[in-house]
Amino acid sequence: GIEDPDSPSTSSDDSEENNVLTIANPADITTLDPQNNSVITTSAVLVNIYNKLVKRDESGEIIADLATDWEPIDDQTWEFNLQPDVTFQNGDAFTAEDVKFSLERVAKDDSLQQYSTFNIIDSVEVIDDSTVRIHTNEPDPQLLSRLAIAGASILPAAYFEEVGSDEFFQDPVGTGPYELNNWNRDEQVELVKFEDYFEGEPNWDTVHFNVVPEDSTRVSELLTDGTDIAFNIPTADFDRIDDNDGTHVAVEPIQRVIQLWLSTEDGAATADPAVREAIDLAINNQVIIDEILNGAGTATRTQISPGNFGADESLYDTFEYDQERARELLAEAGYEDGVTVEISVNNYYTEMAQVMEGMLADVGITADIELVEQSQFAERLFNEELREGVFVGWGNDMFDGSTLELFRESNVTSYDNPEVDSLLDAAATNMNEEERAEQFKEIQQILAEDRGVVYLFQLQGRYGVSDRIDYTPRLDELYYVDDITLN
Amino acid sequence: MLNSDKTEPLLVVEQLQKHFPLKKKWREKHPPLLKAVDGVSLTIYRGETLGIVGESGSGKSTLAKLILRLLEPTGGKVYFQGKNLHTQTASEQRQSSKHLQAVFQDPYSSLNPRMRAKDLVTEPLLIHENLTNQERAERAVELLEEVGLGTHHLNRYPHQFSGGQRQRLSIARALALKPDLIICDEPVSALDVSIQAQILNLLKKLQQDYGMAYLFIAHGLPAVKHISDRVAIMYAGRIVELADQDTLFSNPKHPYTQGLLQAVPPSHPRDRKKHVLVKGEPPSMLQQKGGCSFYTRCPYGQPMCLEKTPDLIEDGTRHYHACFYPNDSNTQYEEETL
Amino acid sequence: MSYIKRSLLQIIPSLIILAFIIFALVYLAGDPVSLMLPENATAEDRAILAKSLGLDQPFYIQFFDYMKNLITGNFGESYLYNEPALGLVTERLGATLWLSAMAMFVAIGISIPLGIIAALKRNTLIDFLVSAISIVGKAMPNFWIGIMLILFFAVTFQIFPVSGASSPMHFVLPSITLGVALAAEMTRLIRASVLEILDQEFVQTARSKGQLEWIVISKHVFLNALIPVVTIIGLQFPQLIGGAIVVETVFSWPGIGRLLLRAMEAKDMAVVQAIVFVIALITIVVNILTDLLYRFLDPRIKYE
Amino acid sequence: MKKLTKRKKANTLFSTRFFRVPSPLGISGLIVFILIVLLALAAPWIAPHSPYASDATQRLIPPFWLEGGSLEHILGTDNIGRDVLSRLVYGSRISLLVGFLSVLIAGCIGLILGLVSGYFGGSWFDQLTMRFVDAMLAIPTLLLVLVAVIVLEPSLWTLILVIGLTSWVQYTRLVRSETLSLKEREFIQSSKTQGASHFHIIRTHIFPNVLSSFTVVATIGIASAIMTESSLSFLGLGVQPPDITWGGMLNDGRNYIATSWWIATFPGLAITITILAITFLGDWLRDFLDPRLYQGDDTK
Amino acid sequence: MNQTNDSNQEMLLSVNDLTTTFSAGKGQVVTVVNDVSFHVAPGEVVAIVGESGSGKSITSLSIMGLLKSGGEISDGTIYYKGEDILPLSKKKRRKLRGKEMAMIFQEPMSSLNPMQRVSKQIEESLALNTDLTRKERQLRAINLLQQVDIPDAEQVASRYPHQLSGGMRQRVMIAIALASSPKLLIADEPTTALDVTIQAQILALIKELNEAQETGVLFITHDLGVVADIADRVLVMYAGRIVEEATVTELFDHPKHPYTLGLLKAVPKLDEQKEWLDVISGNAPDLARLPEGCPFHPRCPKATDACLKLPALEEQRPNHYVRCIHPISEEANNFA
Ligand SMILES: Nc1ncnc2c1ncn2[C@@H]1O[C@H](COP(=O)(O)OP(=O)(O)OP(=O)(O)O)[C@@H](O)[C@H]1O
Ligand SMILES: Nc1ncnc2c1ncn2[C@@H]1O[C@H](COP(=O)(O)OP(=O)(O)OP(=O)(O)O)[C@@H](O)[C@H]1O
Ligand SMILES: [Mg+2]
Ligand SMILES: [Mg+2]
Ligand code: NI
Repeated sequence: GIEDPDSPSTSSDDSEENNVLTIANPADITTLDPQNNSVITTSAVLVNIYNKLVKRDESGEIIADLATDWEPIDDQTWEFNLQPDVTFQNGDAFTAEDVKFSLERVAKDDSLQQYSTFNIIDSVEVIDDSTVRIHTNEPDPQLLSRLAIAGASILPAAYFEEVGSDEFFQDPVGTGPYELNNWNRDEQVELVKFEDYFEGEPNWDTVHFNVVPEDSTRVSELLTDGTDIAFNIPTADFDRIDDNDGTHVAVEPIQRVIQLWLSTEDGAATADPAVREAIDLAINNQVIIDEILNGAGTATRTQISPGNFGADESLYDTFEYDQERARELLAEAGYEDGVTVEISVNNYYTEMAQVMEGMLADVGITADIELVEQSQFAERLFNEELREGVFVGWGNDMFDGSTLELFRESNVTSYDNPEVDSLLDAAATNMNEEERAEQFKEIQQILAEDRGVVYLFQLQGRYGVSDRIDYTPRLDELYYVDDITLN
Repeated sequence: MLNSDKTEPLLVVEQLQKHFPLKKKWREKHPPLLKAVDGVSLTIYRGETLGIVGESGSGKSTLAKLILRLLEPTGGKVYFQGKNLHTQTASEQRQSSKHLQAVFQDPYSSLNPRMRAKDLVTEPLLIHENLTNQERAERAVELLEEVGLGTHHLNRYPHQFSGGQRQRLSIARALALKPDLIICDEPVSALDVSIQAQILNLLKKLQQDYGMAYLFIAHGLPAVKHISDRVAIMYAGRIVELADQDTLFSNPKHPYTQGLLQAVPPSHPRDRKKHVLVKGEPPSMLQQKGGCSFYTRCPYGQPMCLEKTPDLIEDGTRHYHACFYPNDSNTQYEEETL
Repeated sequence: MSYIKRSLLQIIPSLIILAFIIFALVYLAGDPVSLMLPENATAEDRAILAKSLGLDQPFYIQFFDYMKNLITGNFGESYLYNEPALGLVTERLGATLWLSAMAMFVAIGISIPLGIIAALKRNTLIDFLVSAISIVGKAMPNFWIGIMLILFFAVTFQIFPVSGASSPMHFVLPSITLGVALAAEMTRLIRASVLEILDQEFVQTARSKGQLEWIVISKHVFLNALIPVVTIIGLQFPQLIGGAIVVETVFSWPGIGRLLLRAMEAKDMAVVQAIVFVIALITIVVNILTDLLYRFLDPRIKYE
Repeated sequence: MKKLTKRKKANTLFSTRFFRVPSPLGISGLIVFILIVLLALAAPWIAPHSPYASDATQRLIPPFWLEGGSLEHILGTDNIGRDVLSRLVYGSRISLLVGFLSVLIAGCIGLILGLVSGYFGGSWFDQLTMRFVDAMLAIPTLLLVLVAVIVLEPSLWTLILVIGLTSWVQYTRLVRSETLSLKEREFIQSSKTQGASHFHIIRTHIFPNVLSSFTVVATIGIASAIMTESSLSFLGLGVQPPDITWGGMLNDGRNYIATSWWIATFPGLAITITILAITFLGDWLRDFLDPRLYQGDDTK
Repeated sequence: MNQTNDSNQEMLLSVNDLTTTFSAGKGQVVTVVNDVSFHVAPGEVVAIVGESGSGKSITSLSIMGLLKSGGEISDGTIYYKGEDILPLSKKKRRKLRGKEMAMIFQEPMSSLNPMQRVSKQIEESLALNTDLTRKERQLRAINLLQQVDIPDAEQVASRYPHQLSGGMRQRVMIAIALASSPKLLIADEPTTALDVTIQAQILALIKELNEAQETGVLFITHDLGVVADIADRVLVMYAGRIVEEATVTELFDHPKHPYTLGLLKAVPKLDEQKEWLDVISGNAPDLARLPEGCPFHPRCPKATDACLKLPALEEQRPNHYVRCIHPISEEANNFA
């Protein structure tokens, strides 16, 4: 049942095609290979084609997917029982061999972007057709988290090896509820339902992921019923969308925390802790949330928000703001005439950064802002070509405190604290969950005190949604299309 | 007249040729040549006026440009004051250009529209002589007066002058360096009848005062006859007849000259005659395969004319013509009974 | 035929210069190696890749190799898409060309009547209005026009779809957006051209035959005035494609403009050069075509 | 004669040429343009607020005549609470700077190349220049600018340089073709016959005569540089904050067109008006520079 | 010479007090043709001479109804075959063109449509002014070309104008005019751009047309030689006004207006040799700033204060009208 690739804007008027879901995204997917991808908007689409052993539900809990149940055998070995009677979209049966093949592919092939996440897996052992054991190189408390991300997608071993990587990803095959029908680059990804999906027939006949780069155009599409979901809508349009008949705004927290990294290297003004503290105190997080984000954010003093392993909730939903104190601190540090801090900003967050700039100016800190094109931001970040301050939104797809490894010495930030390093080392292989959580909390406290990074707020995902569907955005920003239903 | 003898050669043109290669067509080995000037020889003596008449496109302007070195000749030589103009060094060229000036046809395009009259007429001085501004201003006044313009014209732009006045400016400018020869390429063709006479008189007067020679190119026979000592008739890139003014007009030898003379409209209705016509169109400069180029229009054409190109020969009285069958009696063209 | 041959010969040096400009830009863009390798690659890896790409060679040798590749149609691999760059470009070229063609139609459709009317009503209020409108049309950034058109015609009145490229209706707004600036330019041109023709005596000749005025305009004036316009179409073509880069973003049009932006963001220079080169080639072809059309239309040239 | 000298005195630049060139549009263009330039020069004294000072609590305030607006922010505030009027005033500075400097660069290159290659038409230099021009003409200017900006990193000076270095082609073409036809004019021929040097001819005869059409194209060049900058801003590659350009402002406001129209509309209007003024000014300048339209006394 | 309405009846064309103005911007109006009256009888060749800018072309365009925008007939009447044609509707005026009156222009280069073959341009005129079928028109077009002495007419018919020489183009123009067999032919300097030998051919053609078909010809030129060659009657225009009118021999024998005399004397002649040409000093006036009174007085050797009043056009000899209060006396007229 492949219908004609009609215009997305007229599709919802047509009763026969009511069973088409259209989602407008700002960018196209970059690849169909879930293991060679680190872009979340791509994963958001691919999760509908492929399954993993486990996945997360809306609240972030790990639940079964292709695995029915699992248990640790020892510190470095986990055993998984697999769903029987699962078939790939090409008709091949899903077996333990496929698991072995897929996980070992991503764990061994260092040209894949997900390699560094999975190379901790030493090998996958096929016990029988529906049982596998995963051996890791060292104790890995995060293994389940790893297996829940798109990089752990299961590919059909036999078919893949038969046709080779290039041809496979021309017309990929997974076990997911939808199969790829068509990918018109920069225009549309079209998925159609996979009738033999092991969890039952999927909801939608067809799903369109349309690429609409211009924000206002995306909103316009939503308002004219051209799309059911418009991702990343400008906060200014909240009222328009809510006021419009048949559309509403859905905002839900996502894993992204806006933060300001401040260099602690010698020579930088921000090497002085007082300056860093002054910066933190000068920023009124709530004003940015209320004004720029239209309320779609939560002030925080930590990266690890609730729902993530190791979250220190005392640092969440709070912020410090005290202009007087900030000025005092600066004066004490010898900057009564003001201080200039050079900050690189991902231009995606220009507005927020400019507001912050104004707030800093109020206490006598001149923020010299350099806007960096989104795509170059990452490159320059890794090449350490950014300024002493870095204004960045950082995500956490592992839902784990381990994301704090960012502040380990020799990582991209210049923050260097041996205490943090040793805590991170300990947490990395600590299989005792409670103890590990405590370790993370301690790190968060240290960071909040040290302010090597000034956390601002956790973002919320902003979706314009058609009233004809029932859709609740997810913490991980993925679209599990089959969970979306018609009203 | 001031210049008594007019026998000292000033400009000698020998077998001058200018062939313009045209755009080559597909599969043609050589581009077709347009022989704008095809073997012209003539001499201009000091102080005399040599008139050149010919149909449009017969190569008059090309000849002038060759002499002025605005074009490089394909062949032949031009000697000015005894020196070959086209083999001179740059400084020699500058030197001879002082003595060789020009007045062009179009009074509207021959003056830079953005220069004032005083700068226009003294530009040659700027190029050749180191004068102070004061001196140049003085010379400008003198020059304007010379051509009958007043000091109040000094600061005007060309567009503020009428056609005749512009031509006066051109003449003043040519005069600035007291040249020996002025090439006048149709200097009055674009002017109103009542103005033409003013300019012709001016040219003549200046010649009497300064004794320079003119090469006077024109369309109209009467004007050429009026101003010239000797007249050359050009047809299709060649000189077909050259003689003293009165000889040529009273006793034309070449049938083209004769036709031309008869085509000139009468000066009084009483002289109206039956229309006698040189039939046919002016020649295409391309179709010169040899033979007389006038053959197509000539009432006396003989087989001989097709085979050979007649040379310009002298008949002993400094009357040159290029025709195998010159006609002494001013024979009538076949009468068109219209 | 000789004309085509001549113009083809003439474009060769231009193409070489073009290749040089593009190559120099890419050369300046810097080392692609760091983009192509994973973050943790060693210096040795880099050197090996650089060598395999010929990047250790001096500039002129690299340029020479580059030219050799170009001649064989090899524009390199896109590291972003892992595909030959040329293929990526040709895949999307159609969408952009269609859009440009429609925009050209819009421009012609607007500018010919306006230009002629303005010329015929020279120095009247109508003439003034046409001039004013056409300058305003030129002075408005096209993304602005695009967003406004969407708000009016797609959102408020819902006459045309907002964005995308899947049906003929989808062409309307983007082609208008893209065509407006060109229309403005062409209106002025056509007006001038018609005025010039109107001043020529053959128009009076036609009138003196007792010909109807509208036939005089349509038969004698229009065709003659069209000739300079044809050449303008060729000259304006690259600017149209330049405008498409912006318009495609506003209207989510899946053309090379979008590809270009993607490729530039990612510094995928193979794709960028392929795009520049393909556009340049098309421009050259369009120019030759308009020139031929010009020759076809104008008997003065055809028979030379 | 007395009468004449008297008249002469009245013939100062202003009393004659300036007002006799009959072009109300041109004059209004000139006046608007002068106003804009004055605005740019006097920005610090005119702007009611600092153009950079943002206050998120004061964002999206509409212009004073709308509900919720106040005279404090006559044209309202933008998306991060900056005063639109002040930014508009300051924005004129960089927009004009981009326009002028890039045209200066392009114009100089174009003028020199055009004069030389036109004057020595057909020479190898001319051939080479024209092939270069052909090559440049085949690439859309915006594309070339984009690529160059990406390569060189966007900044005000890169932008000016890049627009300048990519747009000289049109000047070259224009100047060359004018030179080619001027060269055949009789006054040049006559200067040549006087033994004038190439330099003399180019300087005193050709240059002044190409200047007026050059000026027209140059004014259009200023306009299109401003447009190019705004297109680049739209693509996020324009002049970077904190520098303020109209294009950048337009871009800031593009998500607010439906909700807070004033953020984008005023800079949009500013661009449109400036370009209109410049275009009219260009037409007028051409006339102004042309002595032929200077109707002095009729000759007697 | 103001004709009564009766004489308007007999004449082919009669122009009375024609005044044509052009707006020169800013509400300024320039009078380009001023109070011009004359007539053309069937079979008559009337020449208008005068300097460039004296209003010759505008007079003829006023008659044809082809004035460009900005030009306006502000006064006067034009009778064609006894009918006042100025009040006629545009449509009726148009119908007069071609069939009744045709026009040939000065510039043979630009008076033919460069985009159309010669035959089509002749056929257009035939289609508009005759009832011939398409086939007949094609034949007739070739026939017309033969009539104007174009050799190889069939072949020339299929050429484009740029492939013809100036003389041939002018002949094509005459063929176009002939196509509608007009009763009145207006020729505006038809030979100015041509060589003398070609000029003679064209003049012969026009004369033939005039004689053979009784066509009235209004012939505009500034060349007195051409006038002497072809005209029956001559109008001398100066600064938009007629300053003298007479038959051609009368005019040449007894020029009355100092300007006419000046013109006749200023032209060099083949059959006379003199050291200096007689000149009219000064330049033609600018129509926008005409001198007071007689427009010629600043250039006139005989001017007196009386000339500050505009003289009327008076009949000073039989059928010889002059606009001058100091006409040339018989004795002074030593012009041979
Ligand atoms: N640069 C050129 N290239 C090609 N042909 C040329 C060039 N200059 C002149 N000709 C041709 O040479 C021939 C002679 O031209 P020239 O201007 O000398 O004629 P002319 O006698 O001065 O005519 P006119 O009376 O019209 O001024 C013409 O056929 C003309 O087309
Ligand atoms: N469209 C116009 N607008 C304003 N003035 C005009 C216009 N057309 C002609 N004139 C003026 O009318 C006057 C007479 O022009 P006209 O063309 O009749 O002169 P002419 O006697 O035919 O001259 P020529 O011999 O040069 O053809 C001129 O001074 C001219 O400037
Ligand atoms: Mg000539
Ligand atoms: Mg005329
Ligand atoms: Ni061919």
